[in-house]
Amino acid sequence: MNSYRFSVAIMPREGILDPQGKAVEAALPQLGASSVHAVRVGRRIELTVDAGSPTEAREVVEKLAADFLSNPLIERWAIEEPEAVPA
Amino acid sequence: MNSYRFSVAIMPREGILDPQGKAVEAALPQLGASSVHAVRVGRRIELTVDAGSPTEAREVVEKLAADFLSNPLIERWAIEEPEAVPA
Amino acid sequence: MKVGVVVFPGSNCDRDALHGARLAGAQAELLWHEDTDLHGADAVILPGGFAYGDYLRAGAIARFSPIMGAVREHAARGGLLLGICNGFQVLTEAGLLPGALRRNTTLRFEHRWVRLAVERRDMPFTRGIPEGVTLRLPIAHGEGSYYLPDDDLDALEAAGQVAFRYAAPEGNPNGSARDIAGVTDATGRICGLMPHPERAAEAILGSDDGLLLLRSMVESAARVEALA
Amino acid sequence: MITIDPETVPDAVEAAPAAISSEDLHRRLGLTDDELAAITDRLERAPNDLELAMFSVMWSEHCSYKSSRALLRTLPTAGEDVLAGPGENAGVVRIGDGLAVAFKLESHNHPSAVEPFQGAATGVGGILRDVVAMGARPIALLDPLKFGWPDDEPTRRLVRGVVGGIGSYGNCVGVPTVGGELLFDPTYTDNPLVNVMCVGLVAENGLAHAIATTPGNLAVLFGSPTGRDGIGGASVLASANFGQGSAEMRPSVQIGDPFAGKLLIEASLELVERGLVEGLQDLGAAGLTCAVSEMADRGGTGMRIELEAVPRREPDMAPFEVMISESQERMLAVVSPENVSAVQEVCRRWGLPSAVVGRVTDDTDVTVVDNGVEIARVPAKALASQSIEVERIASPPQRRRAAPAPGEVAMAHDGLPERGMDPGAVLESLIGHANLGSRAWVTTQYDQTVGTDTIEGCDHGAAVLRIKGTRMALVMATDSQPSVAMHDPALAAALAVAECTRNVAVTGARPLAITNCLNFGDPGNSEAFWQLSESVRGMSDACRALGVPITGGNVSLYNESPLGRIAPTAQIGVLGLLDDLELLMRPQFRNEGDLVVLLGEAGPGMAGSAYERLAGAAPEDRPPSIDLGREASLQKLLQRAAGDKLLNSAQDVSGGGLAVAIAECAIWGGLGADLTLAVAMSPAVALFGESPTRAVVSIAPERWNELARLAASMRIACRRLGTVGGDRVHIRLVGVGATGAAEARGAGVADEVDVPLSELHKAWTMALPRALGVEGIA
Ligand SMILES: Nc1ncnc2c1ncn2[C@@H]1O[C@H](COP(=O)(O)OP(=O)(O)O)[C@@H](O)[C@H]1O
Ligand SMILES: [Mg+2]
Repeated sequence: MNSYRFSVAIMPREGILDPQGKAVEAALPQLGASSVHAVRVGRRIELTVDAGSPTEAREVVEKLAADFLSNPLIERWAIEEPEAVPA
Repeated sequence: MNSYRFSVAIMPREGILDPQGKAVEAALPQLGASSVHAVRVGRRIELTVDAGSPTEAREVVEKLAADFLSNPLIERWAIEEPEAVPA
Repeated sequence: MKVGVVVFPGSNCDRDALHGARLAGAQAELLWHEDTDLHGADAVILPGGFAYGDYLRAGAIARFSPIMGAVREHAARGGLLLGICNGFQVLTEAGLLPGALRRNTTLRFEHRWVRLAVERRDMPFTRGIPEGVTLRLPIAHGEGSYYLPDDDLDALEAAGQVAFRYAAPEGNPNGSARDIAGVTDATGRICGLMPHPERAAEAILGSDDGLLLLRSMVESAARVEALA
Repeated sequence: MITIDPETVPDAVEAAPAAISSEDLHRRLGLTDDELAAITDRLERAPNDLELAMFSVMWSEHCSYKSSRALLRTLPTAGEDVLAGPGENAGVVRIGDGLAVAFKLESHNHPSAVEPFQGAATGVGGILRDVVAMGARPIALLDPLKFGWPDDEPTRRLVRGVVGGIGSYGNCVGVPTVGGELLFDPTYTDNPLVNVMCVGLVAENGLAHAIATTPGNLAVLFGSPTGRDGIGGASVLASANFGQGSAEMRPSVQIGDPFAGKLLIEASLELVERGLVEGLQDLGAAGLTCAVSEMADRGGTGMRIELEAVPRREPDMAPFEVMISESQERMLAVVSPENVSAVQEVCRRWGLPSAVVGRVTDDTDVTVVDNGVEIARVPAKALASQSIEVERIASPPQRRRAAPAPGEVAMAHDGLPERGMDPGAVLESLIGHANLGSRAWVTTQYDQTVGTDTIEGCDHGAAVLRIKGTRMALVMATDSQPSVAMHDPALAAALAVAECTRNVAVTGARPLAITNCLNFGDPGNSEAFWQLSESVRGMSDACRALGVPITGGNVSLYNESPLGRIAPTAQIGVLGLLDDLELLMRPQFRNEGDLVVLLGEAGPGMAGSAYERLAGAAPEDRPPSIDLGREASLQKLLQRAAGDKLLNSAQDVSGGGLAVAIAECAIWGGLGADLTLAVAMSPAVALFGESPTRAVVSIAPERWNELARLAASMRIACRRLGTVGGDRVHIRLVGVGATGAAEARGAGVADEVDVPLSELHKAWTMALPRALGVEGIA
């Protein structure tokens, strides 16, 4: 039994209005960052799975991401490389 | 002038209470996912920068992440590979 | 005629819903989320609050709770099911009602008095609401912006499943698609809305319009009971 | 200065050097040499590091009240209906029908300055638990807030964060926020005041107490697991033990978990209702150390803590970290052995970890045991009731009156006509001022109606909650007078008590008791301490004169920023009772043709008024004075008049003066007024002066004689101003001060207010959004 760390990215679906992203964009000019655009704000979830193998662990995370962590009607999800975890 | 897409991961600092992660973790048994633990919930922000070079673009994002997108008192941030953007 | 009010650990309008159901003339009792039966309730209310903290997504966790099995069966049997605010969010997450409730476009928690246009009066929850009457009720939520893709919205409206819309003068407080404040399932026996009828069930609280809705529910349930 | 008082230096972590030498450890923990001596004296030996850490938190200003305790002893706290006063987690007063109300004001100023959202949220959580610790169910929150001028982004960030944090916690736990205060003043820049008042309902015979009386009973810790939250400056110990850099690993910012808070409230109340606990105490400042020592000290017992039994959130916590951690959402219950399993079952049902962490002993010591080894033993009273007291020196400031500039009219309490202003324009700018306009932008972010008891929420004077199953209603208000306090702290505190009780009295209710929060600067500064002691004097005098006891409160010192010390702020909170909700009197005009009547009369003194902030101060001017005897009569009069159903509306005169009070009655009622005001001194004083002991009421014309007679019998001036009606607020000024001055001036400036209601309404509505630079909230 090993432990595997994953991170799941959950973002608003394209075409769906993202008020948070809009709010960030609206603030950018005052910050002198008007070269930044197309901002989307989503969620990032890190978790550890105990499993027999990486694939087994990944399956658990995929199921969780699809059935629980995200709402398919409004969100997309993707599983990211553990390396991507910030220090 | 090119456009570069980045994603910024913003996570609660170690040692700082993460009520969201705590609540998700508490629910996992009900979902039959008790093999999952150490859940941390943060934010993921995707954005596009217009800049002359990748490094130039990255600098803009780093400044934004440090000064505006994250709260250094309770959060850490990391810039992730554009590839990591979910479809 | 008995109304069951589900209590999730983070429910905070459970006692209010109980009070409202009683004002509407029903017997009412609280149902603990760990229970697996409804103690013979003829109608069930999922009350407002923050069921399991709802930090992830309102209602996301509640749909997996033990009591929801019994709630689904109740609904499948054609029992009346009302979701108020967080209860509405739970019902959409559980797939018992169409759509999703997203963060208010104002990005704020909004507490205000709104006015609801009643789209249909031939449903168990609206039967007792007189023609031409709009309902004045309070909202209190951060995630009440109703969403459904446009085609599905057309279908929803065509099927007459839009029960309530935000109306003038206050209008749409949270950016809900097509001003939708409440919807029903295809049978009209499951209803969810963001505003709080139970908080507007006595004139001294500023309005008793909510009582019209709660009474409709109680009387409809009583009718079913009589037939059975 | 390094201190581990979270109220003073929440992020002292950074300030703490890594390596320390044990002989000055106490200083690094914020203890003076004298205090170390006093500790050694009480222990009859030198303390070890853990004991020193425990003392350092318990002897902090925040927990020990070492600078203010002597002053607080002078407060009038007796009252026949007082069931619990200062010394308990919250004051409790009897209201009849076997019911009692627990209530208290608490501050979370410094945490909010560091992290506004979380600081404010955890502040709400903390005061909620104080009320719950009395066995009461929280039913209302009020949030008096103070910020610098909101014209810069940092201050606006603070406002958004604090308001969001308060909403996030109160809304989630389902306690309505029904009132408070929002005041902008430059002295609060970088040092906002976040005071929160919580009111709870409890059966008289269902009161809980924070006490451990029976040796052999067990201490059950329940709620969130313990982490390294809020350890702040004490991290010097960590860095001492774990070496360089580790201090950085000790975050002092606490995160609120309202969901856990809600579970804790429900579990605690169930434990009390089912009589499963002997004592109940929240874990606030100084965490476990404070809870354990206070409960033992109150019961004259001791407490033995088994450290390894404490549920943890993080690995490798040092004993001192566990003992002083301020992790949120925790409570400590003292339980007889046979009830322990029942108690833990209640916690499990509410999804809360719980553990037996200790035992009540018959010695009077707090003993800490780690894996069988006793690592600390301290007399409970040395940490609690007999902690150190510090004598502070109070000295009034030298007032240097600037001589009037050559040719300047140094005429006291005046300004208006001579400055050539149009009174109507002044009224519009006052009603549209950030400090006087509608609070809707803030209050729409608070759930005001959850609980289905809110009769009056935010925005229209005092808050009113009905009590189900009775005819009674609770009436609550908060007030403070910082700008007057800059001139005269004692007067300001008295004015605040008077205004706050008057807010309650205009509804027809009877003020029952007062809570307060004393927000001041560094008590080591003799002027700051003078401000504190003067405020306590003024507050006490007013409470005695009005016959209202003080049942609790809080003291927050060291409210200073690089810009200087905050204005002295004695924050007052009043709890009132309306015996019959039917008799509730509201402020807004009700009927066309009603008579508008002014009760009481204007006195001189514009200093500290909103008008002064607008028009500038006259150098020689003073604030208005108060006659507490007359104030008491006015309040009686208002209660009597409401009780006799004489009135159709009642509104007290306060910020912005008579003109603003009238405008509010008109705006809220959607009815104008046509009035004539006899001006005795100057139009400015008559229209915009903030002298106390006045109210604007409206009555049916045929009730005039009755009201006049009643007022005369109580020696309160009672003058007809005109009638309700129309869509303008029209106030004609007549008499010496008005026309006289105008003629002398010979200018064409109107000696009347004549403004369309719609314009007043717009100004009032847009005041806050404009000041904060956000879109209007209709
Ligand atoms: N300004 C004050 N007026 C009256 N009582 C006060 C004041 N400040 C503190 N107290 C009382 O001192 C006791 C300790 O206060 P505090 O440490 O804030 O309690 P807690 O730790 O439970 O919040 C409480 O009973 C409180 O009511
Ligand atoms: Mg306490």
